[in-house]
Amino acid sequence: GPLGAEPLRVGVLRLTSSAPVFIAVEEGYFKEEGLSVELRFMKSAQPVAVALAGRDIDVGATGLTAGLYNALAGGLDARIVADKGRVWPGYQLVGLMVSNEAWDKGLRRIQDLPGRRVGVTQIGSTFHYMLGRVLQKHGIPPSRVRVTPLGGVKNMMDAVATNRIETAFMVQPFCSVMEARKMGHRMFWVSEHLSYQIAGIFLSGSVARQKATALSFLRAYIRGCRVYYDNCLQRVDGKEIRGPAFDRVMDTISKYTGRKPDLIARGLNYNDRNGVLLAQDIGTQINWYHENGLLQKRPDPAKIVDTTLVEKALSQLGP
Amino acid sequence: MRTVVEGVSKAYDHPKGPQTQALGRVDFAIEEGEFVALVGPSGCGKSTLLNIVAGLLAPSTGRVRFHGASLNGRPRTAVVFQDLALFPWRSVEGNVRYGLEELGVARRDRRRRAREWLALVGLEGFEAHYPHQLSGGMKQRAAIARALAVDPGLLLMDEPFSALDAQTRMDMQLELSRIYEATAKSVLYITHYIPEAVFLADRVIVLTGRPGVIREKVRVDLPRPREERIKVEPRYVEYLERIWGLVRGVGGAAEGTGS
Amino acid sequence: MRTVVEGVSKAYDHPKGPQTQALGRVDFAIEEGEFVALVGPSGCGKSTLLNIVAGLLAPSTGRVRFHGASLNGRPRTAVVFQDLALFPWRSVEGNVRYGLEELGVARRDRRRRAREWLALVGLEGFEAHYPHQLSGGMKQRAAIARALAVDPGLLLMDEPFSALDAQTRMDMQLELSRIYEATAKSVLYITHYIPEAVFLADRVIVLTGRPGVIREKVRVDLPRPREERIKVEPRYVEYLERIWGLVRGVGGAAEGTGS
Amino acid sequence: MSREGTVVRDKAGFLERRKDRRLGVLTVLVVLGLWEAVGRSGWVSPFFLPPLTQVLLSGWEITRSGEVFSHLAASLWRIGSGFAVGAGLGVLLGVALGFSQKADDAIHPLVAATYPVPKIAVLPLLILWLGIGEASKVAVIGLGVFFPVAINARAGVRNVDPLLVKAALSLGSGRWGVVRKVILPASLPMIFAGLKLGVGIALLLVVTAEMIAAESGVGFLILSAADLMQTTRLLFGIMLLSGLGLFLSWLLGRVERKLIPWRG
Amino acid sequence: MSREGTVVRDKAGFLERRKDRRLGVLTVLVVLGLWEAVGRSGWVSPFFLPPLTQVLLSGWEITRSGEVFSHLAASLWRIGSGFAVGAGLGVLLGVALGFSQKADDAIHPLVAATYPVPKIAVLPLLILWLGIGEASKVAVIGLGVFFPVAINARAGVRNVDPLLVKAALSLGSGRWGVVRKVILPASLPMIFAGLKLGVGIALLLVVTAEMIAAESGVGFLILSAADLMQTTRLLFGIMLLSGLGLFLSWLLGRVERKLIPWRG
Ligand SMILES: Nc1ncnc2c1ncn2[C@@H]1O[C@H](COP(=O)(O)OP(=O)(O)OP(=O)(O)O)[C@@H](O)[C@H]1O
Ligand SMILES: Nc1ncnc2c1ncn2[C@@H]1O[C@H](COP(=O)(O)OP(=O)(O)OP(=O)(O)O)[C@@H](O)[C@H]1O
Ligand SMILES: [Mg+2]
Ligand SMILES: [Mg+2]
Repeated sequence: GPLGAEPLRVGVLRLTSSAPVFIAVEEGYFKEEGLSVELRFMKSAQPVAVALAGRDIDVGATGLTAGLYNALAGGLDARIVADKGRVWPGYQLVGLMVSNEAWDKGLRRIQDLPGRRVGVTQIGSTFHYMLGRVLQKHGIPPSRVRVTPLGGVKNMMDAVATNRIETAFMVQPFCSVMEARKMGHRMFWVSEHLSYQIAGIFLSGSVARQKATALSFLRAYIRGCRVYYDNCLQRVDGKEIRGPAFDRVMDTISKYTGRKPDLIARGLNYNDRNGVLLAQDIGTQINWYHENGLLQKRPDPAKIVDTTLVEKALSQLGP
Repeated sequence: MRTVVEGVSKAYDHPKGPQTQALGRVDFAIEEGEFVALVGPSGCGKSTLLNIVAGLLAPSTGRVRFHGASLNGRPRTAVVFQDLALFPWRSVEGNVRYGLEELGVARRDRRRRAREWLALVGLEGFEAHYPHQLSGGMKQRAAIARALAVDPGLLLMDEPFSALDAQTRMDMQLELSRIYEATAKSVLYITHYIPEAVFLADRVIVLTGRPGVIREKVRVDLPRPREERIKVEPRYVEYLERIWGLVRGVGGAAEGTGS
Repeated sequence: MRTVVEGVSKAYDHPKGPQTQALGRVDFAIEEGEFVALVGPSGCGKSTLLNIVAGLLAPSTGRVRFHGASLNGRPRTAVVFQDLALFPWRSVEGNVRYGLEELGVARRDRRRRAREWLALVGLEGFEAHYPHQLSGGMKQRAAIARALAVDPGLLLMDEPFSALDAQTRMDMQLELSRIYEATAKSVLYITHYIPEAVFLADRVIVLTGRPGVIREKVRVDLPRPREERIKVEPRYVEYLERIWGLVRGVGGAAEGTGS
Repeated sequence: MSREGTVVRDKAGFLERRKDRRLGVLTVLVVLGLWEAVGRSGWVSPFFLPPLTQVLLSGWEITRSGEVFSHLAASLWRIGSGFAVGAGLGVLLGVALGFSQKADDAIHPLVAATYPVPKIAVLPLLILWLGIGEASKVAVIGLGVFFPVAINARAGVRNVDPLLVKAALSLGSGRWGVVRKVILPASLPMIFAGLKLGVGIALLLVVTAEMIAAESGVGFLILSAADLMQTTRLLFGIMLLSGLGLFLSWLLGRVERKLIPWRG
Repeated sequence: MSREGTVVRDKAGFLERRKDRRLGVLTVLVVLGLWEAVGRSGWVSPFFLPPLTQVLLSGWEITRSGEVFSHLAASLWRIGSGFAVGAGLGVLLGVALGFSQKADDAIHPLVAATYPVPKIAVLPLLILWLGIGEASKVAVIGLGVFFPVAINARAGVRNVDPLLVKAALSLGSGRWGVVRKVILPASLPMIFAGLKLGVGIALLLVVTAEMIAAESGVGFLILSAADLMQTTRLLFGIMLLSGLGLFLSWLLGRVERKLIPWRG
């Protein structure tokens, strides 16, 4: 069980979007709450859910994929409680890259996409969702674009750069890297079209029910979010304002992700300052996945989302 | 130990085509301490019969029984196979040691006994060789040493000297004779060389062509110990001629007349 | 075709321990159409020599040369191996056909010729059997048919009749003799059975014990065609005794006196 | 001892093999039954191990809709071509390495070094060379099949009795005749063991191959079900793959018995 | 024909094997040289194929920092234990199936059916049963090694000359003695081919195993390098894996030569 002397096991990916968790560990916020937290690093969203179901972890922090919703609909006992990263206007996290060849042949606008292939990591991944929503906004039926799973971001970059696929999604900083090295062209940033709760924190059912533990965890987590936001995400007139602890935060992220600080700084993703979840977006996601046949059963958002814990934690923390 | 072969026959199945009736019905006994030689034309079922007696092949009809006191610390039968069947992954000495290991002989004794038997068959100096490094006759002698080493109640030998030159063959005959007389074990001995059958055996069983049945059992009343000079005795020559006649009477080479 | 063996010797390496000097230096020739028999004690290097002549083993010293007209449509040599070396995945007929295939004989002829040779060695009815379904003597006869079928310039036979019963052996000797006389091919024939050497050969080469060197070459002046009754002629018996003496003079069975 | 004496029993009887198919069917049924029981027992979450019947039900749905057949066809094509290429080249190289010590000296270290390279890591390179379409998928499967077949063929050839090679040489075979008529048949049992391993690997790798740019196939079915955490579909996909495996190894077994008639 | 006649040449000389290590080193060097050349030529972007020297340089960095050794140690432990378990059970089952037709009838269909189940798909189940720690990783590797070893051992046993079994029986061996003293040595060449395949599979699977929740290991190195788009590190990881493969197959080769001294 997660209570008492036993550590709270947190399944997390080595990504920049997990920065609040890393900060809370490094700055000792969990300790101050009397929590001993053990990070379990996973390679993708799927094993996080598996580990949660197998009671190998108590908290998951990863992307909100169709797989997770399927697991929740299939009886995985967990609650999505907090934000862990959004696609947000003004912040450039994910872009659609076009291969040089396709670009030269005139593939430059979203309206040109029908009939072309778009590389994503996996079926039902967040990339798949973003593509679907962007197309939806432009009134293009999803069936007219060939969604092509490529397994991983490295494959996606390789495929675009070698003209093996017309387009594929890419994350920062590699969108910029590819442009700089003339390995492809960017068609758009997803955040130009979409506000999207891409990742979340979810608690196993038993932790969620042990309110005290859950609140301790969230308080520490929110403090991490605030440090991250205040030092890295502040903007004035669209210009970055770096906080005093910026370098320290970069070092922390670098320590956990293995990426060089200057690369991290080029691809900082947006997290809510208070860890608040875009609750209604969860419903939108579930609907879209369901409509597109990626969710067999529709989980009840009311049962899988719990925003009250964060609200309570916030009221305890103060502004 | 007495061995009784009762109504044994064998037919081999052949996937395409008819069965091969290898051996007709044969009945005979090998008395305790008796040396029985089996002669008969190629393909008449001698090896088949020997395998059945060794318990390595199920007869189509009949059965084989052993009677007599239990054999302490030695196996009921040991076989010198026509195809030798030496273990290619064991040295010559390792092959001879095999049966001793299975009998639970102490490690040191195994080595000593294996070397003794190898010396007896003229293979000293080749203990560490592997079978593929031996000449045909040497392989055969290694296989003989392997069977003799376990000191069985009944020794089954399938043309054991066929690959030996005349001189070595005579030496080995004398050696086998000496061992037999010293240990009084029973022997069933297949040979296609009639002088050898007469020289060694107490009784010679002559089989007909395929399917082999017993044409005649000839008791060889020659004094023991058998020595080389026996071969010039008139009685010996008489036996030779009699058995020659019986074998010839069988008819064409591989063509059995049945029975 | 004339075959010349010049200063050939062979030593085998042994990873642990000293080399085995299998064969000393030997020099001899097999004239066109000559039948040469090779006798000598077990392990004296007969098979080694035969393999060298067949081009299947490199000699340590010396060389083998062939002289004479090219052989149209037939191979220089064919071998009956002491260990037979039948292909287990081919039926008896398939084994005999092998060499004919390699010679490019037409498919229909291959079948006919294979069956003819199998009939000659008394294996009709067993064409479709696989080697493991044959008796020891039958395997040997299949191997003989396989070598004869290719009609080689020089036939190399390593104790080809050792697994045959006396009657079949005599029949096969006569058959071989007949074939030899009809086709006038050269033959190098290893046997440990001296009467057979004398009966078949134009010349008998007697080797000493290991390492084998030539003790004597004996020309056998008996009339051809050789028939069974030759065996009672006094000259035949004289040859027998002379060669017996030469072989015995070698000393102990496997112990070479060197040279 | 009794008057009856001891009757000799056939100690080597077990060497004679009489196949009994019913036993195998029985074990498979028992395993499937256990699965159903565990799935229904509630010991494990149905999210991980839904009962067999539920899996079959979800399978029936996509079978009825015909979807399954397009997946099967796509995968079979990839497996078939990959297997053919990989096994063909594997036998060729394996025999060459087994036969020629020179070739072996030169190439075997390379084979041993490249064999453990994870196929997933090679895919990007293959895509670079062969494009994102079928060719790179077939190539990945071919690569996977290639190694076990080559390694087994090499071992098989090295294991051939040299005496049989000598017999063939003495009967006039050239090197090529020896390879074709002695070495190949003699190493067939080992090559077939390699092919059986290759079939399994091909089926495994179809999942890897269809990780990239596949829009159909059993591997695609399995992967997308795994990504979507649709356990019933996932298990149905695995059952399909197993079924394919059983079918292909049965097929190989038949071919083997045809080609190796000399052992009982 | 000339007066000299035709000198007989040794047709079977190629059967004698004389190993020449230098050739293998040469080929590997040539391949590495080609890699460097292609990497420097600019034909392909260094993002896919950075030149060898660059890869070695990045390797040298993590070697100097000692990081590599912790990765190697972690992977070696997983490979070692997985291999030991899988190979041990594989030999046991393979020999049992090869020996007893009954056992084979009962179990072989199951083996053929479970073999093609993709290991990636089994991982979630293993995690559920064994937890997310080392046990599930070792189990996946063990499973992967198990199959080639079992299949080859089975084929090896079925291939044993029945005459040798008869010889052993006639010399007083029981079933167990036959297995230990005849069937095992006679099928060793085939079992070793299976073990060699197993080594390769273990190395492949360590990447799969370290796909979930690993914090060290060569597979982790490769996968995280791919995530981070660090091609040089990725390739260095693959080279490490290859090196491990070479080392382990060299080791197996030595053991094999120790255990199979009867072939030259
Ligand atoms: N492959 C080999 N490796 C090592 N030694 C060998 C090899 N083959 C034969 N020998 C040795 O060479 C010697 C001669 O062997 P070879 O087979 O030529 O004898 P042989 O005259 O044919 O004897 P036999 O009449 O018993 O068949 C023997 O001492 C044998 O141990
Ligand atoms: N495994 C088998 N399968 C089918 N037929 C067989 C098998 N073994 C032997 N035979 C047949 O049985 C008959 C007798 O064979 P067996 O080996 O007993 O003869 P043999 O008397 O020992 O002959 P030889 O003196 O030639 O060794 C032969 O016709 C042979 O073809
Ligand atoms: Mg016999
Ligand atoms: Mg010899």
